[in-house]
Order: sequence, then C-alpha cells, then structure tokens
Amino acid sequence: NRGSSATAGTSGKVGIDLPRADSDFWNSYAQYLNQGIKSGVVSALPLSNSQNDIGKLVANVHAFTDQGAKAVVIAPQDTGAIASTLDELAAKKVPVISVDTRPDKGKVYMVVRADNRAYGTKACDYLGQQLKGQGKVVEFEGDLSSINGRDRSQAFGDCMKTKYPKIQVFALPTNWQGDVASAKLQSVLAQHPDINGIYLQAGGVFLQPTLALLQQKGLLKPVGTTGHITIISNDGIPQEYDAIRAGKIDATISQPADLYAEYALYYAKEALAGKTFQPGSTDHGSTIVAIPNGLEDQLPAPLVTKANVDDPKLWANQLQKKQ
Amino acid sequence: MDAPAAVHAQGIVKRFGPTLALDGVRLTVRPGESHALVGRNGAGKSTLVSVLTGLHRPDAGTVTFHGEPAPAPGDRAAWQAEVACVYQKSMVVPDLTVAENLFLNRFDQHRSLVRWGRLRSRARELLAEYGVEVDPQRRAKDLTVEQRQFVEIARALSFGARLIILDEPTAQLDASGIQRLFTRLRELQRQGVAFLFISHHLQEVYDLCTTVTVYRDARHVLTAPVADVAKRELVAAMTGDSPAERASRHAAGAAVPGAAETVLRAERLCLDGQFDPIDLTVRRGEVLGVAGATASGNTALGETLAGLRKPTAGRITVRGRTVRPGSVPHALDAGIGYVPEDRQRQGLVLNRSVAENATLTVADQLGPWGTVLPSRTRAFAQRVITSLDIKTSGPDQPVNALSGGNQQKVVIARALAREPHCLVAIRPTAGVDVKSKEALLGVVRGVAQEGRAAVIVSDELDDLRVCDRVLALFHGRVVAEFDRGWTDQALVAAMEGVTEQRRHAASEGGGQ
Amino acid sequence: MTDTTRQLAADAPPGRGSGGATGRGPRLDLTRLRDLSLVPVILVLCVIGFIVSPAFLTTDNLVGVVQQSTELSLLVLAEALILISGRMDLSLESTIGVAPVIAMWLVLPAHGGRFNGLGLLPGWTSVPVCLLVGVAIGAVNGFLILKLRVNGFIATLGMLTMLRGLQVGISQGQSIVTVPASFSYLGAAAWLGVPAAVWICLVLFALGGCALAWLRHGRALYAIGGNPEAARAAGIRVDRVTWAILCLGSGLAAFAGVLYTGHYGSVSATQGNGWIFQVFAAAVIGGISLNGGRGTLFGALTGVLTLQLVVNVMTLGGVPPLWNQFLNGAIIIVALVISRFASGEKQE
Amino acid sequence: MTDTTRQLAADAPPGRGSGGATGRGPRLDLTRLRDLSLVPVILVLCVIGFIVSPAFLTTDNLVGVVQQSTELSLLVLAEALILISGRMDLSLESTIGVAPVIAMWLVLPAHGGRFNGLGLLPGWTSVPVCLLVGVAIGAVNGFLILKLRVNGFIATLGMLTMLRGLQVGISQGQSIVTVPASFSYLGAAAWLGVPAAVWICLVLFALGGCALAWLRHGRALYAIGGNPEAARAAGIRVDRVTWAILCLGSGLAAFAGVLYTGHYGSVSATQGNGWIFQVFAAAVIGGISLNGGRGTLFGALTGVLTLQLVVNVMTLGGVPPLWNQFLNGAIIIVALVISRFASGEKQE
Ligand SMILES: Nc1ncnc2c1ncn2[C@@H]1O[C@H](COP(=O)(O)OP(=O)(O)OP(=O)(O)O)[C@@H](O)[C@H]1O
Ligand SMILES: Nc1ncnc2c1ncn2[C@@H]1O[C@H](COP(=O)(O)OP(=O)(O)OP(=O)(O)O)[C@@H](O)[C@H]1O
Ligand SMILES: [Mg+2]
Ligand SMILES: [Mg+2]
Repeated sequence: NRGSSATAGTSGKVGIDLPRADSDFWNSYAQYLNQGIKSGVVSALPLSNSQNDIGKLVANVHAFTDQGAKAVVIAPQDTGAIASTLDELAAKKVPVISVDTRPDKGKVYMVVRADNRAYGTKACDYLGQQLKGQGKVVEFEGDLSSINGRDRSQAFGDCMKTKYPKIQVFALPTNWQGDVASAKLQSVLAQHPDINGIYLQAGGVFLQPTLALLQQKGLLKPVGTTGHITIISNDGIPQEYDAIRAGKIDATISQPADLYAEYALYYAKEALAGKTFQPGSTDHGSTIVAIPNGLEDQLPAPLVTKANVDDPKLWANQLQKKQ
Repeated sequence: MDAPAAVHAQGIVKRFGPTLALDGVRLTVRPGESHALVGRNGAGKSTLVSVLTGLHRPDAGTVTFHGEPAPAPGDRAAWQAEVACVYQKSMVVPDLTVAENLFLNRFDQHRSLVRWGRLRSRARELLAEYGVEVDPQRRAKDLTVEQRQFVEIARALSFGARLIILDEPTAQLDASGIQRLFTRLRELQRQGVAFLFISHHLQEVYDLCTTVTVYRDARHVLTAPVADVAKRELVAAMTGDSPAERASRHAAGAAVPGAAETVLRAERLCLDGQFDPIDLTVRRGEVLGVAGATASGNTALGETLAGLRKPTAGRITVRGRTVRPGSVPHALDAGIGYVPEDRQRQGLVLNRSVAENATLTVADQLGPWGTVLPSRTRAFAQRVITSLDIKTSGPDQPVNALSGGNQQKVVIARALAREPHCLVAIRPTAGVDVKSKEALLGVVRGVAQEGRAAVIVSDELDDLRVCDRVLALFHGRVVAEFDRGWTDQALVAAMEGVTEQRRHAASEGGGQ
Repeated sequence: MTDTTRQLAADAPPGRGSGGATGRGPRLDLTRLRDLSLVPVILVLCVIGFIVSPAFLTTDNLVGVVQQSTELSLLVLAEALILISGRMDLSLESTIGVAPVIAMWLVLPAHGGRFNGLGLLPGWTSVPVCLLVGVAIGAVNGFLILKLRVNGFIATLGMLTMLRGLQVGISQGQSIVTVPASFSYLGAAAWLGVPAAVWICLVLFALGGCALAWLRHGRALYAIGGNPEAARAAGIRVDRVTWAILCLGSGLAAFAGVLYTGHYGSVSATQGNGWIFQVFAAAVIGGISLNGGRGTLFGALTGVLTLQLVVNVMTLGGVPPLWNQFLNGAIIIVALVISRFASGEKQE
Repeated sequence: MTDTTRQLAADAPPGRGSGGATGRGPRLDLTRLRDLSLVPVILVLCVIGFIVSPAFLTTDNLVGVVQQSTELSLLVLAEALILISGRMDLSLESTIGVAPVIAMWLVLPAHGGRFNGLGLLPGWTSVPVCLLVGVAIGAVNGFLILKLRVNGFIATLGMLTMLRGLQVGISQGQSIVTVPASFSYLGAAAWLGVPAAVWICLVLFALGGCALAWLRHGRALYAIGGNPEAARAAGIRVDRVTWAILCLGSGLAAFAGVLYTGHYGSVSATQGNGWIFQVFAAAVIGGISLNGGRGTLFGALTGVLTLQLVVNVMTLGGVPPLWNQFLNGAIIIVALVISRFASGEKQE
C-alpha cells in the first residue's frame, strides 16, 4: 500500500521525451522507462522522440502541457536552447526532471545524470595508471557542440595535462561518427605506430570501428600481451562487456541507463507528490548537489573492468538476462 | 498512282489535353513526290510530323508506309527505316561530338561496343557526302545554327529512308544555306526520294515541291498540284479569308528627306571578331535594313546597338545623346527598342502571362513608387493585344501556350511598349506564317510612319523590302548600300560577298 | 466563331485541366489552385489531430504550432525568394546560427561570462550587427555564384559547412546563454497574447507576397527565374537583382536567428543544423519550382505549416518513437504527390 | 581562313575560354582537362601532407586514405551515373544503411542474438538479399520520379528520411554487430596486402568508366542527360534506361553498405548519415554537371580522393579540433573554384 499511497498524490500524468532513437544507450533507457511505467510508478503520456532536435523537443513539451502533463522528463541534448522553455514550465508550475544533461539556465526540479566530467577524469586516471604516466593516447571526441562530449573532452584533457604531462594526447573530433573516427585513427596510426592507449567517448559509436581497424592492422593484441593497446570506452553497453570479457578492451565506464530511467521516474513521482529534496547523500549511493538553477542527483558511474564485468547489478547484464 | 503511297495518313486525330491539335486530317505522299505542307502557326504541322515519325501516337486514325501499317510505337529502328525527319526543334545533344550525334544509338548495328575511330571516319564520310564542312570532333553546342541544322539534315538523310520529312528546315538558314540545302534535296529527288516539306516561305514551296497540302486550325483544307494554285489562293486557303494585298512589293510612302533629323547614329562602332568599324545613321521616318548572311556579323551589330553586347570601340548616339555602351537599361532609356533574334531564348519568359511579358520593359510606368498595378498591366496588355491582334484567350494566358507567330507579336509589343525613338529588330519574322509576317512588318513600318525610326537586321528579303535603305554586311564589313528599288539578285549577291556591282558602295570598308 | 473557339482551345497550355481551355475565370482558379494544393492536406491533418487528441484544437496548441514554425518559415521565405529567381542557397541553415554567434562575439564583454566576446560594440547594436553579418554572407554567396560562376548548389554547400565550422570555432561549440535583452526581446515577447515572432512572420510573408505581386522588382524575380536571358534583353539588371536577393535571403536567415535566440533562450550551438532539407521540402510541396520562375509565398507558407502540423499531430497521437522518422518521410512524399496532382503540373 | 576563325569565334558560347573556339587540338585538351582539373589540387594536398608529416607518404597512410574512401566512392559512382543521366538521388545515403539492416533482419535467427531477425533465409543469401533490397529502393524512386512525375529532389529527399526511419524502426536503433561471415568478408578481407574493398572499387570504377565510354547504353546516359527528346527520337528508351540507372545506383549504394559493414565491423545505426552532401560535393568538384549529360567517372573519383585527402592531411597536421569543420568547408569551395577555372566552363 506504500505504492498506492505514493501514487495517491500522483494524480497527474508525466510527459516524457526521448532525445533520440538511434543509439543503443538511449534505447535501453527507453526500455527501462517503459518497464517502470508498466509497473505503475507513474502514469505517463505516450513517450515522444525529439530526434536530437531542440525545436522538436520544445514542440513536444508544449504538446505535453497542452495535454495536461503535471511533470515533464526531458533529456535536452542542447543545454542552452531549452532555457526559455524551462521558464515557461516554471511559470506553469510544471516541475522538470532533466536527464543526462544539466540545462545552463532555467529552473529544474532535479537533474538526473552521471557527471560527464567524472567520466573524462576516470578514463584519464585509468589510462594514466595503466600506461604508467607516459605514452601516446588517442581520444575520440564526440560532437564539439554537445555538452556531454565537451565535458568529457575537457575533463580528460585537463586531467592529462595536470596529472600525466608525459602522455601525449591526440584529440580527434568525430561528430559521433564511427567511420570518421576510424579514418582519423588510421591516419594517426600511420603517423605514430606506437599508440599505447585509446579513449572512446562513446562505445556505442566507436567500439566496433576501432576494433575492426585494429584487427585489420594486426594491433588487436589481447590484454596483458606486449604491444596491447589499452582501450577504455564509455557507455557500458553490452557489446563493450563482450569486448572486455574477450580481452579486446580493458575497461568501460558504465553510464547507468537503468538508474537514469529509474530515478527520472522516481523524481517525477515525488515531484507530483510535492516532495522537495535537500543537497546531501541519498539512499541509493549517490549525492544530491545544489546547482544554480536547482538540484542535481549525481548518480554513480562505475568503472567496469574484467574484474567486475559480470556483476549482475550492472544494467547491461540485466539487459542480457532479459533476452 | 498505282504504286502504294510512300506514306498515307488517314483521319488522324491528336489532342494535347484541351487542345485539339489534329482533327481527322489526312495526308498522302506518293513515292518520289515532293509534298509541301503549309499552314499558319499552330495549324498542326509539327504535330502531324511527330505522328508520322512515331514520336506521338495518334488518338485516332491510321498511318501506312508503302501500304503496310506503321511499325509499333516503341520500335524506333523500324520507324527510322521508314521515314527520316528533321524536326522543328533542335534534336542534337549539345555536349556530344558531331560524330556521335550523327550515329546516336546506332553506332554499330551488331556490336554493342563503340569503335570511335571507325565512327569518326564514317562521320567524316557522311558529312563530306552531303557537303557539310564540319569537324566531326567538335561538340554540337559549339556549332553555328546553320552547321547544326546541316548536321541534323545529314543525319536524317543518312538513314537511307525513302521518305524524308523536313519541318521548317529553312527557318534558320540564310540564303546560301538554303541554296545548298535545295541543291542537295534536288539530287535526292532525282534519286526518287519522297519529301514532306514544311515551310512558312511559300516561295520555297513553289521552288521545290510538286504537290501542296494546306492545314488550317487542325483541319485538312486542300491538296493540289503546286502548279494549279496561285500564291494568293494558297494564302487564302491558309488564312481562311479573302487574300489580302500582299506587301511583297517595296515599301510605299514618300522617300525620307535627307534633311530629316538623325535618330540613331553609330560612329566607328566595332566589335572584335564580329564586325569592323561601322558608321550608320537612321533618320526620322526611316527604316534601315542591315542585311547579311549567318557569319556576317549583322546580328552582333544589332545586339550591340541594343546594348546586349559591349562594343570594343566606337559610340552610339540617340538624338545626339550618347548611349552608355553594353547596357540594355541605358539603351532602353535612350529610346532604343529591341526585338531579339530568338524569341524562345531571349524574347519571352515562357511560363508567365502575355500581360507580364508585354509589360516587362515598362514595369516602371505601371504604377507609383515602383509598384506594378495589375489593373493597369492588364489594360496595357489588352491594348497591345487588340492593336497587334495577338491570338490569345486573354492577357493572363501564359505565352508558352501561344504559337510562334503570336509569341513573336508579344515580343514586338514588348519592344514597342516604351515608345522607342528607334526600334532594332533582328529577324522579326523568323518562323512566322505569311499572315502574321505581314502584320508584323506592317507594325515596324508603322513605327517609321509615326516619325520614329527602325532598324531591321535580317537576311529575309521579305523583311528587307519594307526598308528605305539596306546595308549589306559580309564578314563584318559593309560591302554595299542599297536605296529602295534594289533587285533581289543584287542584294543576295552582296550578302554572299559577290560584290561585282557596288553601286553606292558604303563609304566604309569597300574592302577586297 | 467556331474557329476562334477552337483557336482558344488550341492556345490553352497543356495539361492544365479541361477548364484551361475556356476563357479566363477557370484558368485563374486553376492558377490559384496550385497555391492552395496543400490546404486539403492541412485540413486532413487537422481532422486527424482532432481525432487523436482533443488538446489539438486548443488555441494554446495551435498558437504553439505556429510559433514553432516561425524560424523555419523565415528560412523558407528566404529560400522561396531565391528559388523563384532561379537560384539556390543551402547555406541558410548555417547563417541562422553563425550570424547571431558573430554578433554576440562582437558585442559581449571580453570577460566574465561563460562565453567571452570582444566587447567591441554596445549591446543595442547586436540585432543590426546580426543582420549585417547575414547580408555579408549573402554577398559572399553572390560573389561565388555570380562573379566566379561556380555551381551554386555546391558553393553554398561549402559555405554551409564552412559557416557551421566558423560558428563552432568562435563559440567553441557552446550555446551562448546570456545575450543582450534587445537581442532576445523579439523572439520572446508576446503582443496581444500572441508571440511577437508570429506577428512578425505574418507581416514579412504579407510584405513579400505583395512585393512579388505588385512591385516592379518583385515581378522581375519571376522574369529572371523564368528566363534570365529574356529578362536581360528586357533591361532587367539580372545579376544585380539576383545578388540583392541572395543578400536579402541571408539577411532573413540571420533575422530568423534572432527570433530563434529569443524563442529558445540562447544561441544554440546546433541552431538550424539539418534544417535545409526541411526548408526545401516545405518550399517545393508548397508549389515553388526548383527551376525558378514559379511559385508563391502563400504556397510556401502552407508547406511549412504542413510539416510542422505533422510533427505536432504525431506527438499528440503518441506515435512510437522508433517509427517517428519513418512517418515523417512518408508524409513528405504523400504531400509531394498530392501537391503535384492538385496542381496538375509535372514537376520536372 | 580568317573568316572561318571569325565565324568560329562568333559561335563560341560566351565564357568558354577563347581556346574553346579555335581549332581541334585545344578543344580536345580542354575536354580532357575538365576531368584532370582536380589533379593539381591533389598534388598540392600531397605536398602539404608531406610537409606536415613524413608519415603522409607511407603506403600505410595512402592505402588507408584510399580504403576510407571506398564506401563514399561507391556512392559517388552511383550518384555520378544518375547525375549524368540528368537525375538526382538523395536517398543513397539512407540506402547504404537500410539495405544491410533489412538483409540482416531477414537472415539473422529469430532469437538468441542481441538483434533478432526473422531467420527466413540462410546466411549466405545476405549479400544478394542486400543488393536486391537496394535495387527495389531504386525501383521505388523510379516509380515516384518517372511515373508519378514528382520532383526528384524532394521525392528522394522524402525517401531519405523514410528509409532512415525504416532502419531505426527495424533495428530499434541498435548497431548490428553479429553478421554472417559472408556479409563482412568483402569489407574486411585484404588481397595482396591491399584491402579487398579497394580492388573492388577500382574495378567497379574501371568498368563504369569503360561502359560510359564504349557501351551503347553508356553513351545513351549522356544523350538522355543532355537532351532527352533527342535521345528519345534516336530510339533510346529514355524512361527505361533512367529507371535502370536508378536501380543500379541504389544497388551500388547497398553494396557500399556491405563493404561498410565489413570495414567497420557492424551495421551501425547511423551508417551513411549525412553523407549525401559529401557525395554531391565530390561529384561536382570532380566535374560532373548537376544538369546532366556531362562528366566522367575518373573526375568523380578524383573528387572523392580530394575530400578524403583533406581530412587525412588535417588529421596528420593536427588541425585544432575546433577549426576542423571550417577548414573542410573552405577547402570544398577552393576545390570547386579551381575545378571551375581549370575546366574553363561556367557551372550554371
Ligand atoms: N507540347 C504540346 N502540348 C500541348 N499542345 C501542343 C503541344 N505541341 C503542339 N500542341 C498543339 O498542337 C497544335 C499544333 O501545334 P503544331 O506545333 O503542330 O503547330 P504547327 O503547325 O507546327 O505551327 P508552326 O507552324 O508554328 O510550327 C497547337 O495548336 C498546339 O495547341
Ligand atoms: N506547350 C503548349 N501548350 C499549349 N499550346 C501550345 C503549346 N505549344 C504550342 N502550342 C500551340 O501550338 C500552336 C503553335 O505551336 P508551335 O509552338 O508549333 O508554333 P511555333 O512552333 O512557335 O510556330 P513556329 O515554330 O512556326 O514559329 C499555337 O496555337 C499554340 O497554342
Ligand atoms: Mg511546327
Ligand atoms: Mg512550330
């Protein structure tokens, strides 16, 4: 009956927008959302998809409010252009849960995301330790005009400069395109055959092209053997786990799609119930921090290596169980 | 009589959407016969041609060649074996070489591989055979109109068909070109090839053909031996009304007093590669003719006067005011009206209305503050439609739905719209039927009568007859100047550069 | 008499419905019909929208739809003018982003904010500067197309990439959130309860429509697009007018950028990204010919509304996200086919 | 003699370098020159490349560059054929992605894998099926353009969106990692130390080039693109040939998809996204006219290599990431201008 009492306050519907439909990560996120909605955490309007276009996102949000949504869950891939929409929603007293990105401006009820800067730093530290502080590292940057890509790049770059100055970094912009990444890596390899490490900012896009290229160049040596190129990926999708198990890559940072979905819905429910949160650590091993325009629940983003790759708690592993 | 007709068409009906292009017409061309098909613009001639050559399938009616029914619509090879054709609109591929255009899609009967060397030599032979000096290597778009026309003719003849259709083949040829064409055709006649010959130049019909068929408004009007119909009857049949007084004789009206003020003057005007320094003056009430064959540079001269080309030297003045060279707007403001050579290319915006085209040059006079008031536009258009009697359903009809003749009238209306001091018209009656031709030339003459002036650049004697004075150009030089009363032979000779008789040779460049 | 009527029949242009033959009235209707060809589509969409959700017919929703179309519609307006005069400009989709960024760069203070500009100019100049930048971009396009005579499609495509790159370079890929009030006013303000942007767009379309219909230079566009040589022979300064239109078009795109900034609260790093295809789609299903000389702004406007309504209806209808894009494409094609048959003209 | 030259001069269309007019030799050179116009650009790029990094001239790097251009070059080959015959197909960029996905969907087992297909067909059929899907797509384009007579640009644009949406819908937006060996072989294998894909592309371009130069149907493409009516009068089945070419083009795109899958180890969800602009850029700077009837495959190939070399040189030169895109666009424009002046033809 706790459930019922919880849902008691939540008479209103929740409008949920998906940022894009063409990536493994966001599709798993959608799956978890649907599970949650089915299990009746909240009652939601049909999910919409803004195809990575802020204009569509705004249009969809309008549609939600017109349909009487009492709370909104969005994942604005452009953190600037959502500002005025947030203001409108604030005026309408509609609480907003922003997943994965932190809007630059405008009131949000809660930001649910794993700190992307932390990704960059984690990756940098891992590579730094593995390479004992020297060598040559390639970094596949995402789209320079995407906040998450930028955070990861900056954090990675800063950390490398300060902590591991002896490591030479080649930052390759790719617009999240696998073929571009592969082409540029190939060029760099021609220039520096002695690359020791690679950081993939998005396993979903870069993993297969990278492996394919290394395979073809005969550089894909199992972990531990000499000449192995240390690869750390980012996302935590099943394919990366397979690669880790197979010893093709060393590690990945699990961007918790499951937690994104779970807590997006959780905070939506609480928002409808009128509950407010305070900065501080939470019951689910994360911390809520205050940001200028609201609160942010910084979910843990575990580093996955051969050691813990089979941990059932990792979302990708649960995904596999399902199938 | 007994031999089956080379081609026999019976009860042909063809409509284009609302348009009834052919209304149960018939046509019979006997073997070895030279058959003329005449009719006003829009009579349906070209449409019949495309039916006879298998490009259009008739809505009703039958076509037979030598007694056998026509080939299946798709089977082009069979059609081409039966009948060869020079269409009214150019049928060459601009970017391909002459050689390839000649043998398009029939490079080698059996092998699908093209052997270029062989193709070129065959092309050279073919062109030589028909006396066309063109390098088969050149790309079609680099040819002159005449050269292209001859290439198409050579191609048509090369199919070895016993029936050849020529749709206005002479419309773009100058006198010498026409002569060359005719000599060639007469040879073929002797070899027993049958012709269907379409032209708006009735004289050519009399020169070349034995039988003539007249269409009017998509209907068959008459078929008779050429010998039995006088020109005036022919015209009557085409136009459907009693023969008008033909103005083929030299322009009437008082001679222009030499004292009359000069309207247009060009001083040492010259354009490299086109024409050498030329002086010319046109006085009030005068129509000056600039005669010349294709390469004579007379077209370039006209275009330079109109501001379309920038002269390399010399100046143009209208009533003493110097005109900024190479600028159409300034030429217009100075009072030079212009009728371009090719109405489709330079004359008209085909998908816009008659009204809009007619008022293109006066858009600034149809309303305050740069506005163009539809009411005034339509009123203006209505005026020109009535004054030039343009056959159209109204000012709002798009011009591409008008026939050539009527399209040409719209172009002239546009040129006259600004009431120019001097009208410069290049081949104003190209491809226009006799009736329209008289009307158009009458208009030009009228301009002069109103105390203004006109320049007609052309190689058609009919055009030049209305002129008070004619300059003959040859290879960019004025080789002769004629006052009224010149003889055709003299003028043609001058245009051909045969200048044995050079009465009042122009002060300028009597050369060679 | 009979043969005059036949003559009329003879003079009727092909394929414009049997009405075309008989006199003026019907033909006019037909011509207008080409511009109205999308109206049925829009009506159908409205019916569907009403069926799938009662929220559809609320003023809120409809005004929302219109407001969301404002920026796109300005680009379409610009592209329509350029297409009518027989040219193409792909770079509009980058101009809408780069012009505001450059303006901000010149205007914003050199330090303090997350994005640091040069602080060369006072804040109130930002809008005019933005427009000027747009015009300048148009001038460059004009130079490439009219002076260097390179292929317009690829030249403006190159500009598209280059300008987008310029934007990323200057803004370091960030969205610029703090902009001068004057800059964000127009996009954000509401007049008489309706967003200012909507009024402005309507006015601009009305102005453009009148100009094309009644202004000398407006008519000139059709002449130039329909047959440049004839236009030149008729004394129209073809190159000059074309150039002016390219500048005007880019200027409009820059202005769309201003509205966008106000509307979405920041100069977004991806502002206008990938819009150009929508722009062309809207223009063409709206009856503008890619070969120039044909089409009206009203048609173009219906084109934009159609595309925007589709998005709105699909959201309200709760189309499964995965099949969203598929439907989008399908509907473009359907609309295209409908407008082609409604206007009865082959779109070669 | 003088008079013939004058006469020729008279006919020379304005703007073709005066060389165009005179005599035979020069003209031939010009024609050939149009295809070679990018060679200087490529040489310059090579020099720059060598300066910025000695690694540039290593076989590794150069082979790499060529390998990276294989998929793109196949699309360009397809587009070139379509453009020469006077049409356009934007949907190629989606075909390269959707064709493999559909093939996998039909071939992969219904359960077990991460992506579940229907398992209707044995694994070895995947490549042929993929090609067939491509051809089918081309047929649909042909139907829209040739039967319904809608505007080809927008129709294929709609197809682009629709097919991309179809791919997302079927693959649920995932990349498909486990594909039949036969499917990934061609893209991954190496023959004589050079990637198989490179050999295949070279062969295909060579075949295409020969077909265009010596085959009757090849020549027919130029005729159709140059003057459809003349082509028809000459007995070429214009619509049939055009349709065939559209199918062939989409088939090639599907095949590019096969190579892509092998090359990058999976059918990526965004395979080919946004390539079409590059395709057009490559074709046009390679001397193919968007108005049809002009251009050679060799030129197109140089176009692709130019674009790819630019990326390679910029990477080796370590261009600051932020200015990458800007340079890219700038270089497209420069290449365009160069090829325009080298060929001496206005690109209207
Ligand atoms: N492409 C077309 N579409 C529609 N109608 C056409 C077309 N071509 C010809 N027509 C119709 O066919 C009729 C005859 O046209 P056609 O070209 O045969 O005239 P014509 O006798 O050749 O005139 P001209 O002497 O000017 O060549 C015209 O009245 C016109 O309405
Ligand atoms: N596209 C068209 N649509 C409708 N009617 C047309 C079309 N083209 C021609 N016509 C009709 O055809 C008739 C003349 O057609 P056509 O174009 O053959 O004349 P023309 O070729 O311009 O004359 P000429 O070639 O002798 O100058 C006109 O009556 C006109 O109404
Ligand atoms: Mg005709
Ligand atoms: Mg005709």
